[in-house]
Amino acid sequence: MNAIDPTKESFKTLKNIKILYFARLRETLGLDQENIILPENVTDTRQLQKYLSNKGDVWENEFSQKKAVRIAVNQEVVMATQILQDGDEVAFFPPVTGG
Amino acid sequence: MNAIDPTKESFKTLKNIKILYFARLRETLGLDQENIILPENVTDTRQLQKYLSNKGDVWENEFSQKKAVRIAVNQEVVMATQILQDGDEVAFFPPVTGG
Amino acid sequence: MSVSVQRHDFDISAEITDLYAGNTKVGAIASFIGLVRDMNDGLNVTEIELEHYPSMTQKCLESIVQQAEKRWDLNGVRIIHRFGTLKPADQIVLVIASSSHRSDAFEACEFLMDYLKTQAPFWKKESTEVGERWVEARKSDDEAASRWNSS
Amino acid sequence: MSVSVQRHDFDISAEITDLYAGNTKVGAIASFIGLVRDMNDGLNVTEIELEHYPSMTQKCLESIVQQAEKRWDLNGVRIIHRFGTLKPADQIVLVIASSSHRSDAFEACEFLMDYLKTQAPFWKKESTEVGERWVEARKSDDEAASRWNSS
Repeated sequence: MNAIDPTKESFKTLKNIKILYFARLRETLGLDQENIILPENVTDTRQLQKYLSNKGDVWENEFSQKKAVRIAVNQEVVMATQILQDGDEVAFFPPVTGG
Repeated sequence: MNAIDPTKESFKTLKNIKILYFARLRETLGLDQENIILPENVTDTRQLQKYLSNKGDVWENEFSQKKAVRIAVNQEVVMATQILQDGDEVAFFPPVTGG
Repeated sequence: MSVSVQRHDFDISAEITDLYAGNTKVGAIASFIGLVRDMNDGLNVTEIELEHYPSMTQKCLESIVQQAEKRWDLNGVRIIHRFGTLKPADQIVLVIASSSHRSDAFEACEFLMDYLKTQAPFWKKESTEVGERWVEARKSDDEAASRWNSS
Repeated sequence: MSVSVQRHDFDISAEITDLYAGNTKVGAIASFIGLVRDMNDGLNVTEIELEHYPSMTQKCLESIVQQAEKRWDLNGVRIIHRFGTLKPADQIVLVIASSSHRSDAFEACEFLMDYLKTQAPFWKKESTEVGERWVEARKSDDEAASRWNSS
């Protein structure tokens, strides 16, 4: 699905994504959402987690797999690693506790 | 439990019981309840069924085991044959269909 | 515990409110409503007549509730069963079970319905396009009730 | 199918009436209400804050309903889940499943709750006597949801 737009060949690796943080993550990170341009070496959800973990401190604490974090891409939970596309909405949150 | 009242020794085998009929039985027998004195040879629910069946016609039809009939003694369903006591309330009815 | 056998209709909201009012231990309320359907065993039903055995019905339902209260951790149980003449879409029966825990409430509610269906002395007579008939007991109801013996 | 995610309260009678109104095929309505309890994991709870992920919540609940409609013969399904600030004894969630048959209604209602509990993006934060805390997910909820995979 890595569609290449021929009119923008020089930007083909630029992917804008929106990241949302919920519940405990939103509070400990002090952030509910941000828009980022993915670095070239970050192409999937697993690499994105590692990238966020590398920001250190609370980020490392939340994203270094010590804590259970669920990931949704475009409002659907992804169980396995998923390739990220330009325009994706990625959400990180703890296991749900509704109902 | 065949308690004998010493003050009424001569009536010791006389047992008055009340019989109730519900639903299909009430309709086909044309009777919703009756009080009877049990004949000496009728001492339990099975014998009572046979006794009623012997009345013939619709009685035989309902009580000769061709149709499913449930029996309650004093408002509790009895699964096995039960000895009848003076004053018992015996009910005959089809399998229940409430709810 | 609260069991009612009545001719008149009921309101589930009012019953639920009565059942848990003020009890902040209750986390889960499972309920069931049985309704008259306009079709049964291939025939259109215009009306049903529900007969019961008054002196036995109340005792029987209370005994079923006691069995549920022994098996599950319940805060409250409510059963209402109507009798008399009912029409399609009319409410027949209401069962509510409340608990601190969802699985207890669900299981107790289903158990209560299964036992009520096979033990409580009610009989339905249907008015159909081809006349009146007594509803036959269903084997599937006996099977539903019997699964609680093994679990 | 009807799914609502809302701040305001709900009335189960009104929802049930809306769901089956006029449908005389419905014979069975199973429902569940989840309430805020005043105690959780050993601490008194004075208030909870329910956060959710708006653009995902609706989609997720609709997908759960579709799964239930595939598995069981249902006439109607209704889910309401509240968010915002709630107090003990407040209603949190309502699930209703109606069917011609009792077992379909019961199973679907329980399935919907199990899936909602483990999949819908809601998070509870409790205010307790010793401060605020996020509620931890329960293993028992995962187990409850997973039993539907094998049956």
